[in-house]
Amino acid sequence: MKIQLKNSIAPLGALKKIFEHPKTLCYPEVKAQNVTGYRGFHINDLSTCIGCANCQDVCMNEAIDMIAIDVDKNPKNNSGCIPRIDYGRCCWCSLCTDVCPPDSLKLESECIWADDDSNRFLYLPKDKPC
Amino acid sequence: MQNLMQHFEIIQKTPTLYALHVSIETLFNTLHHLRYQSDFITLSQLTCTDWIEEERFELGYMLTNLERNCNLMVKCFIGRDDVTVASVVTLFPQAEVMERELHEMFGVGFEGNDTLYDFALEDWQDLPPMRREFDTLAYVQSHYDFRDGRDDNLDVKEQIKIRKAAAKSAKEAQGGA
Amino acid sequence: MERKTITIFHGPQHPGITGNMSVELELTGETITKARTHVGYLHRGFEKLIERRTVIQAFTIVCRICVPEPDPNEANFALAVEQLAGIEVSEKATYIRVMVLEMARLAAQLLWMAGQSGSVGLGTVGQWSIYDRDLILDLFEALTGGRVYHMYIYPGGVRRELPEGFLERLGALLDYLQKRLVEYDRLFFDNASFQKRAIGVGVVKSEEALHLGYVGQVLRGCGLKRDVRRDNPYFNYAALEFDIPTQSGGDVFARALVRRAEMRESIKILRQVIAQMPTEGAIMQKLPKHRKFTLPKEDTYVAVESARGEFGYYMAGDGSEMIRRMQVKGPSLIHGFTLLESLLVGEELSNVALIMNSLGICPPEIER
Amino acid sequence: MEEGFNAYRQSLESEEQSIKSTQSVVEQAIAWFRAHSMFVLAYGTGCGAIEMPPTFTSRYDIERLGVVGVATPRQADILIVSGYCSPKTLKRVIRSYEQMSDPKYIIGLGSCTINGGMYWDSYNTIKKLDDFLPVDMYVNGCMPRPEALIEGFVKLQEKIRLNSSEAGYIKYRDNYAHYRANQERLFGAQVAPSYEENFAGMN
Amino acid sequence: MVLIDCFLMLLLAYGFGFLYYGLYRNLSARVHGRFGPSLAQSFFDSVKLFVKEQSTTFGWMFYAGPIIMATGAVLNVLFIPFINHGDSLQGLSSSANLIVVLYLMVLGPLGNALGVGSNGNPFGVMGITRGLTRLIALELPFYLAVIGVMIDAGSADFSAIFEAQSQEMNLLKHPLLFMAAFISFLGFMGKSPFDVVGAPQEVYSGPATEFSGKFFALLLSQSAMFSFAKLLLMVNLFLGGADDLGDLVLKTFVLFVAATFIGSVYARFSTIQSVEFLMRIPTLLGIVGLALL
Repeated sequence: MKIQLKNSIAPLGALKKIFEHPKTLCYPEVKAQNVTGYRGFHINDLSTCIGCANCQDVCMNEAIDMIAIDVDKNPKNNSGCIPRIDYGRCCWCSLCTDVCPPDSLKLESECIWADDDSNRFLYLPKDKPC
Repeated sequence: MQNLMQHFEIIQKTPTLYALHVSIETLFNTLHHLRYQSDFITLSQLTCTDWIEEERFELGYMLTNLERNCNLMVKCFIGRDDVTVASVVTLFPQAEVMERELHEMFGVGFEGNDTLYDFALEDWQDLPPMRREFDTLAYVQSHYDFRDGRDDNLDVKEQIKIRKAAAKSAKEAQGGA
Repeated sequence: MERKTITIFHGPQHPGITGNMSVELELTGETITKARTHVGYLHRGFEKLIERRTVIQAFTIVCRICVPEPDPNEANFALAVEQLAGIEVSEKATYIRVMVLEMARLAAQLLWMAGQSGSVGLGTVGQWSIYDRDLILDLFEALTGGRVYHMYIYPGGVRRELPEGFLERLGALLDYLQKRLVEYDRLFFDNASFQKRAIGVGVVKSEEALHLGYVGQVLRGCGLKRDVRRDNPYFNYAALEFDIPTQSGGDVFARALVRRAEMRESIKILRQVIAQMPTEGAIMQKLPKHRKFTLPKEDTYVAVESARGEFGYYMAGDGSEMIRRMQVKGPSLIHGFTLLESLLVGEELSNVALIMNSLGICPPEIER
Repeated sequence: MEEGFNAYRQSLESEEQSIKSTQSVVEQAIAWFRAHSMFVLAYGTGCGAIEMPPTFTSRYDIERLGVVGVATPRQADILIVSGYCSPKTLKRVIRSYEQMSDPKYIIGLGSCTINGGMYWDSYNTIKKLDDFLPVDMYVNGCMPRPEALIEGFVKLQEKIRLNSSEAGYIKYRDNYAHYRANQERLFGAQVAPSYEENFAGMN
Repeated sequence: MVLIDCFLMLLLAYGFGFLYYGLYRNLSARVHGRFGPSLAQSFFDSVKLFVKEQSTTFGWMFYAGPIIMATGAVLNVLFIPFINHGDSLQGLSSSANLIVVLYLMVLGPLGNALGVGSNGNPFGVMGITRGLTRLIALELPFYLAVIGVMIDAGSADFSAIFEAQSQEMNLLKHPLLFMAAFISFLGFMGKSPFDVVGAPQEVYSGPATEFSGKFFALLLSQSAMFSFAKLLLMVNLFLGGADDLGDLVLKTFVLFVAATFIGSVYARFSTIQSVEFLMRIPTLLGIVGLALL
């Protein structure tokens, strides 16, 4: 295959890019835009959570612990437990939200978390109605 | 294909997938025949399934034809312990690495393949990991640590029972009063 | 005169290597006399993990098998489970699956372009193409909720309905990409300096290519028209119109040209999908006994065409909720060992990264 | 515990004043320079490698913050361990880390570095990275988005700027026996030779 | 007086060197479609590297390398006049000529070879071999062009070269010679397509692979100063030198931008390819240019 002379000059055409304004997302200055439906952190509507531990069962990462709560927010919650997620295990597959009978467990689009203490990553879902 | 069907007991699984069971003695000759006398000239996968209840492994040679539109599984049952199968490296050079992998993962020996050194694992001391009797969770628990702080995990069924009992006794206490 | 050889490890921590693997090279001067591939840095034992999980649990883990393009794995897994359990998938779900696969293919080709151009020091192309890949990932984010790992193609269908206005967004992106591809041609594929580097390097002989089990662009780069989408159609590729581009050179440049043409074909397929997408219809056929779904004692082999070649799964059920055995055959297994080890002999050290990128070797699918 | 995100920032702010008062101007200036020039050795140990290109290229362009990738560990300040580590990889990661010169930091990317992630029952991945190496910043996610990775860098930048005494490399130097013991337990006889010379001539 | 002059020149070279390095990063970032780091980023980097702790040692020969290189760069800056007339910013150029400068330009790579050779890293050695191979190929066309300039001026003194260009600069008088010199100048600057020495995808950072901390900072600083010296040399030889400081900035900047842009759109040649290319095209240009004199 012969290399053409034209092809040694043509790449310089790419330089017109310098006249374009960069479309970079400058993250720390400009916050990330929330995407509806993004699989981020968990939220749990405590007023409808029935503490059935379906989420715990389906999670293949064994990331979900059912822990006791002090104040009952839902009278139908027979066990008095709510899920807590270990974010050192979770893979955000959202199987737990798929099997949730009252649809109380959901994922929100917030997803950014950096921390220097590895023991803080046990996450109690925020009580947010959905 | 028709021609092959006459020679061997080939089962059609799907329109493009055929299977053939052979014994360990005829395995190499069958593959040799298929490689040189038929269209199936490519070995695209070498599989091994552990049927621990039946105490045998099932080796599967996935052959693909020249047109790449038809697959033939040549399967063969072998024993689980200290088995050596004739290597097919002379027929299919790409089998070298596949056999190396199976040797490491299942402990199947391949005679005639002298590259059966480490594939993915380094200094592995335990059982070959893909065998069914190798319990990965037990291995993990004995070799690695999980992070602490998850002891407050409760069994929901227990909790329901406890709460029911508590509610009942509370009711009784109320009724009693 | 005997020349002194030195042995070096190219990788695993090396900018010129495609992922976490290494190649042991014996060098005389800068010429390679022997090459040996080492993998295992990424071994996680997927096949073992899958044996411990039920079908729907295993579904979330398979996409991790190949990081640059997870979707062919999901498609394979879904195909295999559907074939074993005899589940029919609705037309709409099939179309969405094809769309996802083609988008993933485009994204993977753009990622490949970054690697290939980076291997010859043309960083500008990589900067551009990763940006454009990100635009595709944005669409994935809206559709599936995940950026890289989509976990979307589910046995029985797909997990979510198309969001409002998604097809329009996709159409607009395709228009944009079509314009960009011209610029990539000028800066990368037609660039004389890239051609000088790539032509005649890493030549695969076409007569042995089929027998040795090479797949994808390696085959098509040496003039053999093989593509699972045509030879063994899955989903509804049989009904879609597209060409299989081929080149006759067999070298790095030929494979690059094949990929360049494939990107255009992907765009063509996506346009057809947008036009033909059914508006009505269910997207998911519920698995029987959803969480306690069992597979019959059967086995099967399915394959899809990933952006780097045939990606096959062997799956055997045993009548329980778990999968007895699932074995993955990625395109990189043969390319990374038999092919790479033979291609590198006689090449210069500077061509290692070039050849590895052009074969598209992805270690996580070699060792799982 | 619920507000895990803010806990970090609050603890940092309270620390900031007390630390600042004890440091000289020169020390603060040096810390500032260190925070604004971070050379990264991006070791693609796992899935995380796939979100590195977008972070380093034009979409997210982390070079704005002074973060640059370098090819060799000798010149690097920050090691990104991007995801799960098999023992085979970990050996190389430790070697790379020990070749870096102080001050050096580690960013652990993804859930797998925290508690095993989805490979928690895999026989060939380690579960807690901080048993073997001191991790300065964890970035959560599977995969963490590029924004999350940048967030990790920003927080690490704050940490470096404060010249905190809890930096990982100091921990590693002081508790070397602990880390070494863990490494030996995992690798057995195959453990890499100790890199004693790294610490020779220091205190 | 000369001392102050020299000091000023070094300061200018250091400042401009880092400014241009920052500009290089910014401009190539713009070609990539992103913002890039701040202009002073390279300066931050070098300060940070200077205060890093040193962890490894390979004997004194290893450290001698960067020091020899830095000496070469400093002397180069001092022997090339910044301004084409008058007494200020002339440094030691009156007591040296073009031949000394050209000789000193080779000193750096040789010093580097000494240092890298002693650390035993195969990639470093490979990088240095590549560097020296390339250097030989680079020098042929560059010397051809320089000989042309010297013949034209009738002397190897900078003052004579400036004198000969007072009417029309060499760029216009001998465009072929300029082309030959410019292509090898790209190679001297380590720009694509001639950047085989430190190709990260092939040999890590090449010669710099084992250097860390202070010595890497020294390498960075000297390469920044050396780049500025090369720019100056090109300006003096072909653009008629600078009339004043503003002119200096303008001319070096134009050359620098041209080199940066060309570097960002071409792929890297392999060692043999770049030697072949340099031996062919620029050398031919140089010979034809000489014949036309």
